[in-house]
Amino acid sequence: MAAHIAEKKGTFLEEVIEATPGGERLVHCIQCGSCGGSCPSGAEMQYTPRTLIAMIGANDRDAVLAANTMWACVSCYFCTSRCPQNIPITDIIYTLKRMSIAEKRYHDTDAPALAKTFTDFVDRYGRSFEFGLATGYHLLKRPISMMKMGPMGLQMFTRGRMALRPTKIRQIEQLQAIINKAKELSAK
Amino acid sequence: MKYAYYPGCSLERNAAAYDHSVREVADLLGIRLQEIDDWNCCGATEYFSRNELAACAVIARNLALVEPQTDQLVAPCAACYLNLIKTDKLMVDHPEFGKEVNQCLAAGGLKYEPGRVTVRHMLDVIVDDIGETAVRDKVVRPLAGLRVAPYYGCQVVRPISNNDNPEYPMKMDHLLKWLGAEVVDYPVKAHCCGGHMTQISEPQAFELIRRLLQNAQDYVADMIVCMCPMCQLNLDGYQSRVNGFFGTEFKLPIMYFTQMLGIAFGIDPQKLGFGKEIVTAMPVLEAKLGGQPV
Amino acid sequence: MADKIGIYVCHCGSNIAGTIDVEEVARWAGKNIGDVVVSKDYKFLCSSLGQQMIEDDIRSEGLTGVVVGACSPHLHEKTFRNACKRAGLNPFLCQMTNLREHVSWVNSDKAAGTKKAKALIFAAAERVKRQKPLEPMEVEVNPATLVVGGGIAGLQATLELADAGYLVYLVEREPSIGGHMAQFDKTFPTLDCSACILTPKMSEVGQHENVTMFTYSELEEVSGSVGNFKVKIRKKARYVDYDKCTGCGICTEKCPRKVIDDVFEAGMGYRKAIYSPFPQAVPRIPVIDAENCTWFTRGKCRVCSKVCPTDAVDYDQKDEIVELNVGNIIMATGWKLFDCKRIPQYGFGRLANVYTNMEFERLCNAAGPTSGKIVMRDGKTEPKSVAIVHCVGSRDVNSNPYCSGVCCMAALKFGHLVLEKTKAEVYSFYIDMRTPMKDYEEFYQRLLEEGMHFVRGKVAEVTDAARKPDEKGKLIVQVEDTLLGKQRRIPVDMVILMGGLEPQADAKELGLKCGISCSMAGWYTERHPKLDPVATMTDGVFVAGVCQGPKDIPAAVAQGAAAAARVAGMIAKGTVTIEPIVASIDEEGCSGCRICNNLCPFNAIEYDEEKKVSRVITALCKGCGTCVAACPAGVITGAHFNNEQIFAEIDGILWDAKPQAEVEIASV
Amino acid sequence: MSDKPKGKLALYWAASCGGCDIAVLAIDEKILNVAEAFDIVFWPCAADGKVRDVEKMDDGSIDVCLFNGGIRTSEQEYMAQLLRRKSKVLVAFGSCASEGCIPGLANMNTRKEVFDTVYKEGSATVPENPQDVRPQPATKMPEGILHLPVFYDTLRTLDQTVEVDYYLPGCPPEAENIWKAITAIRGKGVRNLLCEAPEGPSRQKVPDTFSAVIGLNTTVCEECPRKRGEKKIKKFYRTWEIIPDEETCLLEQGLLCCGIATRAGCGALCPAVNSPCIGCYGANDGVADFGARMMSALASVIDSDDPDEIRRIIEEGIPDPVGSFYRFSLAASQLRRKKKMQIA
Amino acid sequence: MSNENFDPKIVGFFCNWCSYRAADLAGSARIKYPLNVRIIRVMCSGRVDPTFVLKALADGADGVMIAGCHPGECHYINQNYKAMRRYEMLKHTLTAMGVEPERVRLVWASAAEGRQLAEAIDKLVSDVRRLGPLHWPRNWDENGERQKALDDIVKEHEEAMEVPA
Repeated sequence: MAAHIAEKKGTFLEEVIEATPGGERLVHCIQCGSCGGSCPSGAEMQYTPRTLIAMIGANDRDAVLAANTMWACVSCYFCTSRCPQNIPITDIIYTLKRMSIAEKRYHDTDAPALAKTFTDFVDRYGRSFEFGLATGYHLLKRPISMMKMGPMGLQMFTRGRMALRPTKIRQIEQLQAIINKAKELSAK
Repeated sequence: MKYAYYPGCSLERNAAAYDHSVREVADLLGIRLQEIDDWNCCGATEYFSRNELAACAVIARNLALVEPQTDQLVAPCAACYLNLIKTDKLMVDHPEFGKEVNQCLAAGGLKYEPGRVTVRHMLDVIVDDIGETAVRDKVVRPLAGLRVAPYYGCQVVRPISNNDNPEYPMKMDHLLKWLGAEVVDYPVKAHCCGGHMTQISEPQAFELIRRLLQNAQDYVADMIVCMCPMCQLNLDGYQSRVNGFFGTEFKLPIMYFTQMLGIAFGIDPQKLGFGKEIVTAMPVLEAKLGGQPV
Repeated sequence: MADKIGIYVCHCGSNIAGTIDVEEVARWAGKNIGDVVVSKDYKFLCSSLGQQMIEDDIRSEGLTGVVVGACSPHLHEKTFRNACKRAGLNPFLCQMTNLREHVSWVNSDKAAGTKKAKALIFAAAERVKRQKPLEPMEVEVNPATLVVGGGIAGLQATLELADAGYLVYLVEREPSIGGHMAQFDKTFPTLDCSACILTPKMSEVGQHENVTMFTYSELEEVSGSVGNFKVKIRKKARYVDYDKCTGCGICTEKCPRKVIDDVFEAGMGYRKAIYSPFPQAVPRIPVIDAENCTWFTRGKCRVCSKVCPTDAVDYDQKDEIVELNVGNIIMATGWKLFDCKRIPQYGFGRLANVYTNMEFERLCNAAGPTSGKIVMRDGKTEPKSVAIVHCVGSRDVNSNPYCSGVCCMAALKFGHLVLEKTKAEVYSFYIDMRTPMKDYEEFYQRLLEEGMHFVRGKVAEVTDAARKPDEKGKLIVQVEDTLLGKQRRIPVDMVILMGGLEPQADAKELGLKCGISCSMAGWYTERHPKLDPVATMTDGVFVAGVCQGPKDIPAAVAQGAAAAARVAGMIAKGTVTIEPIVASIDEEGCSGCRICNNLCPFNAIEYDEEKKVSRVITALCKGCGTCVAACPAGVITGAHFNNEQIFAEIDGILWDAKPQAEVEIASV
Repeated sequence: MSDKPKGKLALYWAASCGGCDIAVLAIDEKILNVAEAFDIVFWPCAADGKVRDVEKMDDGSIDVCLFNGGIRTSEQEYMAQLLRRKSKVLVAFGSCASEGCIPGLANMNTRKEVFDTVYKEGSATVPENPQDVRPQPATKMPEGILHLPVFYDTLRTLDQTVEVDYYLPGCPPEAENIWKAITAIRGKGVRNLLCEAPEGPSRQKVPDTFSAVIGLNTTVCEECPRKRGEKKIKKFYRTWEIIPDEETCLLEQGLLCCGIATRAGCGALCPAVNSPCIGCYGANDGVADFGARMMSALASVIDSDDPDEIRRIIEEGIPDPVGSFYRFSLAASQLRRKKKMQIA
Repeated sequence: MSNENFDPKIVGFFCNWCSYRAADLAGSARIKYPLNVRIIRVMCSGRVDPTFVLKALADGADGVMIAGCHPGECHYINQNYKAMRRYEMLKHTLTAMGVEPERVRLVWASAAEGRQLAEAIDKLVSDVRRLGPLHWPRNWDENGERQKALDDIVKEHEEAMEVPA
C-alpha cells in the first residue's frame, strides 16, 4: 500500500466501505439530499439516508446502528439511481442492517425478526413459505394484526394462493452445504 | 427462442396466475421456457439483510443450475430478477467476491462463471426479443376502451438498467398500446408498493399503497397492470384494508401484464388465472370490453 | 571526434539533495560513464552562477553534450538550453533529466533515490551522445485572423483585433451574430438589459471596415499550421441575395408560414419561414428556412419574392465554399443548454408549467413572446409560487459531473425578476450557493432581503401526483431540506429548471478540424489551466468563452480580449518559431507501402504517386512520432527522438539490469 | 578477373535445411567462374575435407567463408569460431545464419520439448524407440567415451556467436544475388565491399560495426506492382480464407503480407503469385526487431478505436502472432525465444 | 516466485504532454510512490514502438509502463489510439512468448492526474513484484553447459590429433 492512499484509521466510514461492494463511493457524498428527498419512507425516518451518511463520516457508529432508517427502507432504489455521486445507497443500507442485526443494536422494529423467519425457511426448505411466515412471524410478533389479516388470508386461501405446507427442494443438502460454507467464510 | 425459466416462490402459489399466464403467453409467442430443475428461493430482500455472501451464494446456485445450452434466464418476479442480476454483476465487478461465492458453490459441487448468464425480465423478452409486429399479429381481441395504468414498481427498472428509463419507464406502456388498450400516463408508475413493509409497519405500507391507488384513480384508470407478484399482492390483497385504514373506496383490479396479453391473444381466461385476484376484474372487463369478454 | 560530455547534478537546496546523494551521483557518473569529462554537483544549477559554470565548462572543456540532472524539463529545459546556446553549444545537445519531481519528491529512501538518479543520469548521458544539433524554424505570420463563433466572446475578440488594425473573418452558424447573450433579458448582478449592452457591439462588428462576417456559415475545413492556415467556410444558402437585400423586413411580415422558433425563442415563440431571428439582428439580411418554407416543401407561394422591393429573394441559391488564408484562429464556439428531458423526474416536457432557464429568459424578456410578462403556459395566469431548481444536468454523474458555474447567479436573477414582476413566493432549491465573483455575494444578500426562500437540497422530483388536498392542481417539489434533515413537499405553480451548460454537439468534430482536443466533458483543452488559459496545444489556435469551460459574461469577454491580445502579439512580431522536432522520410528507402499515410491527423504525410514514396511536409508535422513508430521499413526518422537515441536511453536506464555472467560473443 | 591472384573460399552448413548449398549450385555454370576465381578450400557438402585440415590452416588464411545455418549445437558453435578465426571475411549466408529462420522457430520450445517431439511423440520414431532413448553428449563404451555434440536449448544466429562481416539475406538467397555478391567480393576486394553491394547497395551504414547486408535497403513493396492505397484494416484473413484480388495490395485485403517490412531483393516473388510475402529476406537496415515492425505497422492501421474490438480483430485474425511476425527472425529478435518456465 | 527483496526494474515510456506532466504533478504534490519506474520521455504515446518494449525486456527490465493522454484528449488528436492498438497487438505476441501480460501496461493519465498515476505505478510495481523477476537474458543462457561443451570438443580434437592419421 503506497503512502498516498490514506492510511487506515479504523473509522466507521472505512468499516462500512469495506463491507459494501462499491462502497468506496461513499467518500464522494456532497450531502445534496437527493436520497432523502427521493425516499418514499422519508417521513418515517428518524434520520434521512443523507444524515446517516454524515453520521458515518462523523464516526457516530452507535447512533447509526441504532437508527430506524434502515428498517424503514423499502429497497425501491430511488436513492441509488438518483444519487448524483453514484453512491450505492441502498446497498449501504443493507450493510448497516447486517451490522445492526449482528450486534443487536436495532429496536422498535420487527424487520430483523421477519428476515430471520424468512431466511430460516429458505435454509430449511430451499423455498419461502408464506403460510409459515404468516403463522410463525405474525403470531409471534403481531397477534392483533394477525386477526385483521384473517379475512385476507382466507380469501387468499380460497383462491388457491396460499399453501399450508412448504415445498422442499430435492437437493436441500446441497443448498445447505453452500449456505454453511458461506456462513463459515463470512464469519472470518 | 429458448430461455431458462426461474419462476420463484411467489409464482408457485400466491402468484400462480402470473406463472400460468407467463407460460401460456410464452407458448403462443414461441418463447420456449425451460424451468431450472430444483431451483431454490432467491432470498428476496431478507437474505441480504442478514448475510450478503450467503444471500449471493443462495442466488448463485440458481445461476449455476442454468443448463449450458442457454445463457438467457427469464425471471418474472421483480425481486428474483434483481437478485439474480445483481449477484451476477457483483461477481463480475468484484472478482474476489465472485471467487468467494464460487467457494461456497463448490461446497455443493457447483460452479458459476460470472457473466455467463444474462438475466432477463419477461417484459423485456416480449418487448425487445419478440417485438411489436409479432405481438400485434397475435392480438385477436384488442383491449380497446380499457384504461390501463401500467405499474412497473422498482426493482426491474432500478438500480440496474434494463434499457428502460429508471424514472419513467415506457416498455409496458408500449406493449399495452400494442394490445389496443388506452394507456394511462400517470406519474407514479415506477414508485414503491411498500414491498415487505406490509409485514413490518402497516401504516407505512398502507400509505405507499394508497399513493399508488389514489394516483391511478385520479388519472381515471380502470385497472392497474403490474409485473411483480409482490406489487400485485400489496395492491390487490391489501386494497380492502387500505380502504378501511384511510376510509377510501378504491376498487381497482390489479392484473399481471401477461394476463392482459393472454386475453388480447384470446387465451381462455381460466388458463390465465383470472379469478385468483381478490379485487375482481370481471365487472370492469365486461363493462369495457363488452359482451362476454372472459 | 570523441564525445565530451559534461554532467551536472543539482541539489536544488535540499529538494533533491535531501533524498538523493547528489555528490555520490556526480562522482559515480564521472567514473563510470564513457566520454564524461566533467561531472559536478551544484547547489542551484538554475541560478545565474550555476548557468555560468556550465557555460564556462563548455568553453574551456569543449563539451559536446551537457546533461543536467535537476527538476522537470517542463520548468527549466529552456533555461539550460539557452545557457548552452550562449556558450556556443547547440541547445539540442543539452539533455535534462528529472531528479526532483520524479525521484526526490516522491520517495524518502535515499539509497533507492540515489540508485534511480544514477540510472536516469546514465540514460541521459547515453542519449545526449547521440543527439544532433537542430535549428528551430521560423515562419511568417499571416496578419488575418479567423474567429469562429459570433457570441460575446467571439465579438470581443473580433473587435479587439479589428480595432488594432488587423483583418478579421468572423464565422457564425446562425443568421445573426449575438449568440446566447442576445436571448437574455437581464444580466447579473447589475441587471443591465442584455440587449442594451450587446447590440452596440454587434453593430460595431457589422460595420467595421476590418471585419468580414460570414453569418449562416460554418467552418468546413482547416489545413496548414500556425502563421499560415488555409480554411474553408461553408456559406449556407440563405436564398436571399446579401447584396440586394436592404433588410426592410417586408418579406418576413408577409410570409404566411409560421414556425415554432426553437433556437432564439427557445420554443416559446414563433418566427416566419423567412426570418431574421430578432429585431436587432446583424446582419439584418433574413434567411429562408427551406425545411418549412411552403415554396420549398410544396412548390407554391413565392410571397416573399413577390413583395421584395429589391428582388433579393433567390430560391436557386446554393451553398458556397469560401477559402481564406489566416495566420491564427480563435475558437469561440460557445455552448448549448442541457436537455432537461433527460431528467424525467423533473417533468419537463410532460408537466406544462415546468420551464427551462432559457425558456424563462424569453418569458421575462420584454421583446419575448409574452412581452416580458411572467405568466404560465396558459398565457394569462400569473404564478403565485415559483420554484427554481438548481443543478439540472450539472454536478451529477448521471448527466454532467461539472458545475456549470453560472446557474446559481442566474437563479438569483430569476428570483429577483419574479419578485419584481409578480407577487409570487419564490423558492430556490440549491445544493451549494456559488457566488464567488465581484458583487455576486452582494446580489445573494439582496435576494435574501427581497424574501426569496432558500431550501438547501437537490430536488428529488417534481410531480403532479397530489397526496394531500392542498397539493391538488399544483406542481409539488419534493426535496430533502438538508438543513432541517426532513423531507419536504412544496406545492408551487411554476418550476424553472436551471439547465446546465454543455459543449456544442459538434465541438469535438470542430476541434479535430483545427487540431485541438476536448476534455472528458467536451470542453476545449487549453494549453495550461492556469498560466496559458486561451492558447491550445496547437500553435496558432486559441480558445475563448464557454467553449473552453463554463463561465459567465465578464469572464467570456475577458477571454475574448485575451485571445485577441495573444494573436495581436504574434501578428506584431511577424514571425513565429517552430520546434525542429519533426519526422522525415528517407525517400531512397521508402518503398511506398503507404502504412503511414493515414496515421497523421495533421495531414503532414503526402504520397507521391509518381515516385511511389511518402513524404513528410515539414511545416505541418507536429513531431508526435507516431509514423516513426509505425514505419515497417524503419525509414522514418523522428528528429530528437530517433531510435538510436531512445535505444541508447533504454540501455542507459537499465545499466544495472544487464546480465553480468553472460558472455555474448565468444572471443575468437 | 583472371589477372587477380586466386582467393581462398570456404563454405559451411550448420543448422539449416541445405537449401543454401543447393542455391550456391543453382548459379549454374557460373560455379565454374567461381572455381576460376577461388580455390575452394573447404566445402563439406560438396567436396571432401577435414576439420582437422582447417584447424591446421593459418589464422586469416581463408579469404571468404560463406557460412549458412544457425548455431544449434556445440559442434556448430565450434565450427563457427574456427572458421571465424581462419577467415578474413565471414559471410552469414542466407536466413538461417543471419536470423535463425525456420529452425529458429524451435526457440518457442526447449530442448526437452524438441526431443519429446522427436523421440517420444514423433510418429516416425516412437515405434522404434520404446525405451525412449535420447541423444547423450557423452556415452561410455568399452572402447572409450563417445561424444555427440551438445544440443542447445536456444538456437543462435551466427552473429550472436561470432563476429560477422556480411549478411546475404534470403531463404535461400536468390542465385542471382549470390553471383553478384561473389563477383563483388572478388572485384572490389573485401573491405571495400562495405555498403557497395551490387545493384542497390546497402545505402545506410550501420554504425559501430563492420557488418553490412548485401542487398537493397528498401522493402518488398518497392518491387511489388500491386496497387496500393491508404490502409485501414477491419479484419485479418488467413490465406485459405479468401482468394485475393490480383491487382490490389494484399495487406489491404486483410492478408498478413510481410512485404512492408521485408528487405527487397527477391523481386516480390510471392506477391507475384498472389501469395503474401512471408518475410524471408529479413528486416531493413537499422531495424532492431522485424516482428515489432510488423506489429507496429499492422496495429497502427487497424480500423477501430474500441479496445474490445481491437482485441477481437487481433485475436481472431492473428492466432499465431509469433509464427506470423517472426517466422524467419525469432532467433534474431529482441526476445530471441519463448520464456523458459524454469529458470535456474 | 514472489520476493520481498526483489526490487523490480520497470521502464516507463511517458508522453510529454499528459503523463510526464502527471508524474511532475505527483512530485509537486509530494505524493509518495515506489521508485521502480524509470521514465523515458517521448512526445506522444504514439511514438512508442513495440521494439522499445521488447528491447527493455530483453535488456533486463521486469516490466514496462506506457503512459499517454486519455482517449480523446491526445495532444496529437488521436495518436494515443494507435498506441492502444499497438499495445493490444504487443500483448497478444508477448503472451505467446510466455511473458505474463501484466508486466506490460498501458495507462492513461492526464496532466491533472498525479495521484491516479502514482496509484497505477504502485499497482504495476506490486503486480510485477508478485510475478517475480523476469531475467530475460538468462533465457538463452544454456545453464553453463555451453563453455564446457566447447572445451570438450577442443580436448577431443587435441586428443585425436595426437594419433597419426
